[in-house]
Amino acid sequence: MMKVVLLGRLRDIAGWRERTIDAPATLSALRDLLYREDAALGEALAGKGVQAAVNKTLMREDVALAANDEIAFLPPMSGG
Amino acid sequence: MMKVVLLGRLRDIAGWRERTIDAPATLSALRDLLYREDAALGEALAGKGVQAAVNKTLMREDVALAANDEIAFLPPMSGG
Amino acid sequence: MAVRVQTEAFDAGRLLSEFSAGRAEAGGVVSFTGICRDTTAGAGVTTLELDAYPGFTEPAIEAMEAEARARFGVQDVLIVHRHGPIAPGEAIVFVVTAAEHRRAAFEAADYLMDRLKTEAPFWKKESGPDGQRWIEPRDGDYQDVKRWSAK
Amino acid sequence: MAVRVQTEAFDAGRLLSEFSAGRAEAGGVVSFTGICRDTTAGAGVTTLELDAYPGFTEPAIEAMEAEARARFGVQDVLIVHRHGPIAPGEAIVFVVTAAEHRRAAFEAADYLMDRLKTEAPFWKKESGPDGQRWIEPRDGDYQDVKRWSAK
Repeated sequence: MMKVVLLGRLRDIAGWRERTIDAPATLSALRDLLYREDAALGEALAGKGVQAAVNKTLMREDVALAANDEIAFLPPMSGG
Repeated sequence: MMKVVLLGRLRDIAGWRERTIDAPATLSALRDLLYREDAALGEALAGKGVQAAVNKTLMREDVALAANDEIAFLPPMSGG
Repeated sequence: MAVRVQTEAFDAGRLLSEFSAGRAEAGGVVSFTGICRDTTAGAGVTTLELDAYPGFTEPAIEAMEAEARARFGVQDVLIVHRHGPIAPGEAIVFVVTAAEHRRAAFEAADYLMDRLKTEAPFWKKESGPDGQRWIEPRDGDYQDVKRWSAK
Repeated sequence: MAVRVQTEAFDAGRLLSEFSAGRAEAGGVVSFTGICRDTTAGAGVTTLELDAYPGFTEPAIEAMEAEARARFGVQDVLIVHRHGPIAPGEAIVFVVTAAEHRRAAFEAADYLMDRLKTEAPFWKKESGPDGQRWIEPRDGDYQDVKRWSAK
């Protein structure tokens, strides 16, 4: 199982902030899975400026995922 | 009688900070009077950057003085 | 040197007193307190809510602090940043810097605020009589942070 | 808007708390605390003594404050400056500004400190193991204040 975390407006779109799900093999597979469940969220995740972090590190490319990874999706930051 | 106030290093040179003296007619007459009493102070008053204030207003020129005036001599300011 | 990201309200004055105590080696201490305003562009604000990503937000701010320290040669820095719901009049962020000479203290605080305002990993939602909206940095904030790369 | 020239020691943090209280119209509050250092250019300092000319010093500082207010559009300013004997580690000067946006608050505080450091009517004497000396602004202080006329 892996943890998925949504930040900012993504959590309003999805209606949840944190979930555990069965680990897909890659980040792109996770995006596909989330899109199939909730197309509005899936589109938001693909939107401009939305970044993904694996275990609190931003990932620019698609990467392999492992069980117990924590994946976060971050919309453009508001700043402090 | 008028009040004479010395600021900063002038008070160390003169050994006093404030005195009342019989009012001379002008600022230059006051400088002469102080010089006759204490040549070291007189020279310091004529030194570079030393300004005179009459009733808390800086005076660039010689001015007439009246009884009850407060005359201050201000060496270059240190800033805060 | 410290960074605190917390939900608890704080008193900027108390933080300044603690930070300044016994600091006879510093000539200058500069603080910035960012306060939740009751109006933004004319719209009433009843609450501000800042979303942080714990474990990700702190290291990002610590990296800014390390850069400020290296760049301006300050002696000490404290950054306290709230997340969660914040009411108008409450402090959102407090940055304080100590340096031997005041220019370094001013520049480090100014620089840190410019970085924090544009790059700190927070997501901000304003709630008011007109509903809720997620906000992004102002154009002015982006211009402010550009000043530092021109140098 | 207020200027206080006083011999009493003060707690900068307490002044910041009082100044910031209930300030929901301000976005940013910037403070500068100038602390009496225990060394200046390597020489130990045991006491600093600031001579002020009461009735002359305050209006000169009030004029600087009025200029800062007009120039930067700040909402409020407080300046507290000590005179008399000051021990290392004690605060000499506290300047705090409030503005809708932080740039104005930073610039007004920075400007006021540059003016105060070069033009405020104080005469400063340092006493240490090597005796006493009257001091004048550093060259850096004069360069700092020139920045504002170049704009």
